[in-house]
Amino acid sequence: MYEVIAFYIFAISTMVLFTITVMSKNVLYAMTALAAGMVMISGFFFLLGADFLGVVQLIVYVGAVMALYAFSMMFFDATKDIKEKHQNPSLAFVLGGLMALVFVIMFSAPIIGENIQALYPVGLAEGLGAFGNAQDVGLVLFTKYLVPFEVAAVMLLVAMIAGIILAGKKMDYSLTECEASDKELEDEILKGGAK
Amino acid sequence: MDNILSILIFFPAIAGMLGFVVDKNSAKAYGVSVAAIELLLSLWLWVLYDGANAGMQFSEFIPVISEFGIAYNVGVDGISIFIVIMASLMTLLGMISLDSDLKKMKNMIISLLFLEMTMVGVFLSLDAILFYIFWELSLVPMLYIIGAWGGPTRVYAAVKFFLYTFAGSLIMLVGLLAMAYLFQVESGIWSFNLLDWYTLKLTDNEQFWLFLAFFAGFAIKVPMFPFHTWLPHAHGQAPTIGSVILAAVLLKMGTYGFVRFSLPILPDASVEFTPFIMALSLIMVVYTAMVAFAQKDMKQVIAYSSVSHMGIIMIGVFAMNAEGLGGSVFLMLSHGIVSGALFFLVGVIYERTGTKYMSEFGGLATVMPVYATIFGVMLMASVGLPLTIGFVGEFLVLLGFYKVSVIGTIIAGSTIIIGSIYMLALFKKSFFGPVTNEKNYGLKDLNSKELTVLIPLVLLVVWLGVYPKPVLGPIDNSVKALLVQMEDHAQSESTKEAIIVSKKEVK
Amino acid sequence: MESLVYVALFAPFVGSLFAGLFFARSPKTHLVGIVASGLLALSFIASLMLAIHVAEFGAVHVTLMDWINAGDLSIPFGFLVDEVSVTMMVVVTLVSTVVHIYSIGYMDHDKGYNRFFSYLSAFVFSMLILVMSDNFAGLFIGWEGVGVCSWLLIGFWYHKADRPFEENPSISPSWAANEAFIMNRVADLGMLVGIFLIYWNIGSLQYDVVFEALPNLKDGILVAIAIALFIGAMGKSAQFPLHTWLTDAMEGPTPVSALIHAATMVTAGVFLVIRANPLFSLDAVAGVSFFIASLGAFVAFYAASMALSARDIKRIVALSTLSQLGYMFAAAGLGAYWIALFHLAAHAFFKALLFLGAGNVMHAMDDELDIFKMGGMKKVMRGSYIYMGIASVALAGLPFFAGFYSKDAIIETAFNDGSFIIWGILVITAGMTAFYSFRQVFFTFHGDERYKALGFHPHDMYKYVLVAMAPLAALAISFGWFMEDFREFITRNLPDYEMSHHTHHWAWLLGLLVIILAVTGIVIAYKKYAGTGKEAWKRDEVFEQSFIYRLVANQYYVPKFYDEFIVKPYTIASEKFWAIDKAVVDGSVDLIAKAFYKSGDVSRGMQNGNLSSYLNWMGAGALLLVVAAAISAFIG
Amino acid sequence: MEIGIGHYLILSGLLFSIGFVGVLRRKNLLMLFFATEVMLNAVNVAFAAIGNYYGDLSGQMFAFFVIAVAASEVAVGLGLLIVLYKKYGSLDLDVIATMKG
Repeated sequence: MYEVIAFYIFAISTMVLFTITVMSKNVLYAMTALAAGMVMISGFFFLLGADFLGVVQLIVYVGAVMALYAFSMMFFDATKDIKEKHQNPSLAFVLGGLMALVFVIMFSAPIIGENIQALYPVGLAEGLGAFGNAQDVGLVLFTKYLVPFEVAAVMLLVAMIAGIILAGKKMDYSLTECEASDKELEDEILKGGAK
Repeated sequence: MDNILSILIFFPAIAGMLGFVVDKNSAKAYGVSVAAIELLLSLWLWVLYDGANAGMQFSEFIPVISEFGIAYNVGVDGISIFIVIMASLMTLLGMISLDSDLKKMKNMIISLLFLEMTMVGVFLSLDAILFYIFWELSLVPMLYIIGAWGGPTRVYAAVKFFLYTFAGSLIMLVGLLAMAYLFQVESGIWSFNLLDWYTLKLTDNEQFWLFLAFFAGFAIKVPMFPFHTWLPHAHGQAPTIGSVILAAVLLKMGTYGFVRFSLPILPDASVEFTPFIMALSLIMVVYTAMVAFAQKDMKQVIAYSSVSHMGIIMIGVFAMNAEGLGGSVFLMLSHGIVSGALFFLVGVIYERTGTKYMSEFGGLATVMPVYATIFGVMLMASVGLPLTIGFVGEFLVLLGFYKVSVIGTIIAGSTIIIGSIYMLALFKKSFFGPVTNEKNYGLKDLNSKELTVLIPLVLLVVWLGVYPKPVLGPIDNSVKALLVQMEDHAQSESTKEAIIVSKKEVK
Repeated sequence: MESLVYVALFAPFVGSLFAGLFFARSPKTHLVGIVASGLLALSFIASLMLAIHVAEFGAVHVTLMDWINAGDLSIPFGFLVDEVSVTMMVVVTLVSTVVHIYSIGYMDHDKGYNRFFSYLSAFVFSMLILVMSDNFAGLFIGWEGVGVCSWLLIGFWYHKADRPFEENPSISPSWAANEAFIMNRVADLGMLVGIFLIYWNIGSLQYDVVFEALPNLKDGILVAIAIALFIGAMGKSAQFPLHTWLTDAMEGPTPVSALIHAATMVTAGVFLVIRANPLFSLDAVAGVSFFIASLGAFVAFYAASMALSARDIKRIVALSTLSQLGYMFAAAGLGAYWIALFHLAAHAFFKALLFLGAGNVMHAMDDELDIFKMGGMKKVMRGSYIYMGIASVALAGLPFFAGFYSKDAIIETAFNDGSFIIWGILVITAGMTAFYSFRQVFFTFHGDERYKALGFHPHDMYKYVLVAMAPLAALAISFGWFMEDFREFITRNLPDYEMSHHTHHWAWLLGLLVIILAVTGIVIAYKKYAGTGKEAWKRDEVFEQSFIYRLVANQYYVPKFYDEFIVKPYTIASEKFWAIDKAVVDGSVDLIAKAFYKSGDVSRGMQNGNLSSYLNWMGAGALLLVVAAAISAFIG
Repeated sequence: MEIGIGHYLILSGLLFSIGFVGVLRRKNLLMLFFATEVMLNAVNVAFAAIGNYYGDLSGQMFAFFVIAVAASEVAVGLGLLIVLYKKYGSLDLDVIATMKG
C-alpha cells in the first residue's frame, strides 16, 4: 500500500518537475526543477529495490551533473529570461502528445507485457539475491560487465579531460575577444623581441 | 606476338599516361603517331588472324579474383576484329582532323587515347566484368570530350548522354551478376567467362528477365527507339571528333553486345523477343528517317540517319541466319565508316562557316566541288548504292530478314526510299542551286589535312563495296559458328526452327 | 573472247575515270571528249565483234571474281554475253558513241565539260553491267548505277535555282534529279523484294540456275516474284504511276535525254522483262503478263495524249518515249519478247536521233524549249531538219522506216493474241503518235518564222556533229529491213512468236489501217501547223481553256496529286514526328530527370541550417519509428 | 492495487514524452541538454523497472551505463557550450544556424 502511495507521489512530482524543466523560461528554475526531478527518480530506484542505482543516481546526477550545470551556468547569463521564437508552437506538443499516446497504448496493452521475458535472470538463477542489492551489483559488474565497466571508466576519464580542455582553453580571457587579444599578445612579443 | 591483344588494349592507355608529360605544342604529333602505331598493330593483328578459323584467337587468360571467377580474359574472332581495326582507324583519322590550334589540345589527345583503350577493350573482352569495366569507362572520356569542347548546351547534352547510358548499363550489370549467379548455382563454380556462359542452359523465365536486363544496357547504347533521344543532343553538341567516334564506334557497342551476349547466351529469349525487337527497329528505321527529313541542322540529319541505320543493323542481328547476322556485322563497319565520314564532312563546313544550318548554305557544289564530290560519295554509300560499302551490309540484312518477316522487310526496305529522301534533300538544300548566301562565295575547298582524313575513307568505301570478301569472309565464318552454337544451345523446338544454320560447312 | 568482254565493259569505265580523276578540276579540254568517245567507240567495236562471235559460236560466260559470299549466298561478278545482252550492248554502245561525239559539240560552251563526260561514260559502264550481268544482283548493281548516273546527269546544271511549279513543271534540275532518283528507289524496293524471293526459294541468283528452277516453284511464289520484278521494271521504264520523273528528267542536258531517257536506261525495265522471259512466259504468271501488256497499252495512249498538247520540245519527245515504252511492254507482256527487243533497238536509234535533233534546235535557240516560239527553221537548219524528219517518220511508223516494222509487229501481235482492246488502243495511239511528232516538226521547221520577232539568231550545229548523227539516221531508216535476220539471231535465245494463219491473212489490212491512220495524223498536223502567212497557225485561246485541254496539259494533274497527297503529307508528318520526338519521347526522359531535380529542390528546404528544425524532423522520424514499432508489435 | 511493470513503463513513456516535447520545443542549447537528461532518466526508470520485475540485474546495469554516458556527455557537451557561447554570445539555435546547405 505504501508502495502504491509512494509510486504515485513520486510519479506526479517527477512529471510536474520535469514539465517545469521543459517549459520554464528561466534557466535557474529549470535547473532546480531538474535536480529535484532527479531526486524523485532515485526514489523509484529505491522502490524497485535497486538501492545501488538509486545511490548512484543521487551522487552522479544530483551531485556531479547538476554541479557541472551549475558551474557552467556561471559562464552564461542565467538571470535573464530565455527568449525563444517558436514558428510552430503547437508542433512539439502534437508530436509529444502523439508519442505519449503511443507509449500508453503500447504499454497498457497486455500483449506487450506478456512478451517481455528475462533473458539472463542473473540474480535469481545464481542465487545472488541473498546478499542485498549492492553486493549483487558489484558481483555482476566485476564479472559479467567487467569490460564495459572498464570502457565506461576510460570514457569518463576522456570526457573529463575533454571537458577541461574545451572549457578551460584560454580561461583568462573571453573567446569573443580572442583575435584582438591575440594581436595584442603578438605585438607585445614583437616589441619585446625588438627590444 | 602472343599477347598482341593486350598490347592493343593497353598501348594507347600507357601512351595516354605518358601524354601528360609531352609538350603542349607537340601533343598532336604525339597523338597521331601513337594512333598510327595502334592502327598498324591492329592491321598486324589482321595479318596474323586466321580467317578460316571461326573461334576465338589470341586468347589470353589471367585470373584476377579466382574465387569469383573474374579474370582478365581477352580474345578476338571475326565479329570483333574489324570493329577493332575500325576503331583504331577512326581514332587516327580523328586525331589528324583536329584543328592544330584547338584549346587544351593535350587533354583532347589524352582523352582520345583513353577512349581508344576502352573501345578496343570492349570489343576484345571475353570476361563479363572486364567487358563491363571497359563499357563504363568509355563513357568518361566521351563525357569529357562533349562537355569540354562542345557547343552551347554541351553540359546538358553530356550529362544526358552519361546518365542515360549509365542507367541502362547498371541494369545490364545486374543482369551480368545474375547470370554469374545462375551459372554458379548450376555448375557450382563462379565464372564470368563468356565462353563458359555460352554452355549454360537457362529456363525460359530466367532467359526472359536476363534478356530484358541486357536489353536495357544495349538498347540505350544502340540507341533503339524510344531510347534514342540522347543521341541527337550528344551529336548536336559534340565537337566533330566526338561525333565521329560516337557514331562510328560507341554505338556499335550496343549492337555488338546483342551479338556477343544476348544471342548466344539467351537463344530462346532472343527468338521469343524477335517480334518486339522487330517492331521497335522498324519504328526506328521509318520514324527517325522521317524525323531526319524534318531537320534544319545538317548534323542532326546525319545524327537521326545514324539512328535509322542502326535500326537496320538491329533487324539484321535478329534475323537469326548467317546472311542477316553477317550482314549486320558488316553494316556496323560500313555504318561506322560512312557516318564517321559524314560527320567529318559536316565538321569541315562547320569549321569554315560556324553554322550547320542548311538554310545558310545552298550552291556549295559550285564553291567547293571536291567537298561536294566526297560528300556525294558518302551520301551514296549512306543510301546503300551497290558497289559502295553501304550496299553489301544493307542488302544482306534485308535479305536475311526476309526469312523472318516479309512485311517487316518491306517496311525496313523502305529505308532505301526514305533514306534517299532525306539525304538527297540535304544535298539539294546545301549543295545545289545558286549560291544564296554571299558569305559562302569565299569558302575554300578541302585542304590537304582534310583530304588526308577523307581520302582513305572514300577508298575504303569503294574497296569494301567492290571487294568485301577479305572482311566478309572471316565475319561469315564466325557468324556461322555462332549460329551453330546457338542452335545447339537452344532448348525449345521453335527456337531451333527459327535459327537457320547455313548448309555450307563451318570449320 | 573473254578479253573482248572486258574491253567492251571497261572501256567506258576507263573513259569515266580518265575524265573524272585527271581532268575534274582542270579547265575544259577537248582531249577529254575525244578520249571518252574513242573509248566508247572501242567498246562498240568490241561489242560488235562479240555479236559476231555469239552469232557463230553461241554465248560467252565469264566470271571476274567473287563479290558477296555470306551464308549460303554467293554472288560473283559474272558476265553473260548471249544474243539478248549482246543486242543491248551493241545498241547501247552505238548510241552512246554517237551521243558522246555529239556532246563534244553540244557541251562546247559548258563549264562542266569534263565532268559531263565523266558522268556520261560512267553511265554507259553501269548500263553495260546491267545488261551483261549473269545474275540478278549484278543486274541490280547496274540498275542502281544507272540511277545514280541519271541523278548526276539530270542534275548536271545543279546551280539553277528552283522555280515555282507554274513556271516550270520540273522546278529545277536538282529537283528533277532527286525526284527521278527517289521514284526509282520506290521501284527498286520491289526489285529487291523480288531478289529476296528468288534467293529464299531457289537459293541462287544466277540466271541459269533460277530459270531452270522456276517451273518447280509454287504458283503463288511465281506470281509474287513476277509482280516484284515488274514493279522494279515500272520504275526504271517510267510506267504509270511512276512516270512523272521522266518528263521532269528533261531538265538534264539534251545528250543525256537522248542517251539515258530515250535510248538506254528507260528501256532497262523492258530488258528485265525480256531477260526474265522464262518467268513471265510461265502459265502461272499469265495474269501478270497480261497486266504488263495492258499497262503498256494504257501508258502508250496516256503518254501520247499528253504529247498532243505539250509545248516543250523535249517534253514532247519524252512523252513519245513513254508512249513507245508502253508499246514495248505490250509486246513483252503478250509474249512477243523478240518483237519487244526489236522495237527497243529500233526505238533507240530513231528516238536518240530525234532527241539529238531537238538538241540542235535548242542549241540554236539558246535553250528555248517552247515550240510556239519557233517555226520556219528549216531554212537555217537544214541538216537537223532532215534528221528530225527521218526520225519522226520512223516514229510515226511510215512504211520502210524502222518504226514501221517494229510497231506494226506489235500491233499485229495484239491482234493475234485476241486482245482487241489492246489492239484498238495501240492502233489509235499510232495515229496520235504520227500527229504529235509531225506537229512538233511542223511547228519547229515550218510555218511563220516566229522566232525572228523574239530576237533569236539560230544556226545549225557543227558539221562533225551532224556527221556523227548519220549512223543513227541510217539505222532509223534501215533497221527494219533486217527484221528477219534479227529474228533468226535472237530466237535462238528468246522464244519465237508465231502469228497465226488467220493473222497472216489479215496482216496487210492491219498494216494498211495503221498507215492510213498515221498518214491522216500527219496530214492534219500539216494542215494545222505548217501553213505560212494567212494560213499560219494561230493560238486558239478558247480551246486552251477547255477542260480536256487543261487536263492533258497538266499531265492529268498527276504531279499535282503527288505533290498534294504524298509530298506535302510526308513533309507535315515529318515535322509532326519531330515535334513528337522532342516533346514526348525526349520530354518523358527529361521529365524523369526533372522529377529528381524537383524533389531535390523541395527537400532542400529542410536543410535550413537550424538545428532546432532538424530536431523537429528527427522527432517526427522518431515518432514514426515508434509508431512502426508499435504496429509491428501488435501485428507480430 | 498492485503497482506492476505496466505502471512503470507508462510512467517512463510519459516522462520520455515530456523530454521529447522539450527537445522539440526548446531552442536554447542548455535547455535542450536538460530535456535530454529528462529523456535519459525516463529510460533509466524503465530499465530498472524491467530489471526488477524479471529478476535480472542487466536492467540496472544498463541504467548504470546510461548514467555514465550521460555524465560524460554533460562534461563534454558543457565544454562545447562554453566555446559556442564565447563565439556567438548566445546559445539560441536560431542564432547559431551555420549549417545551412
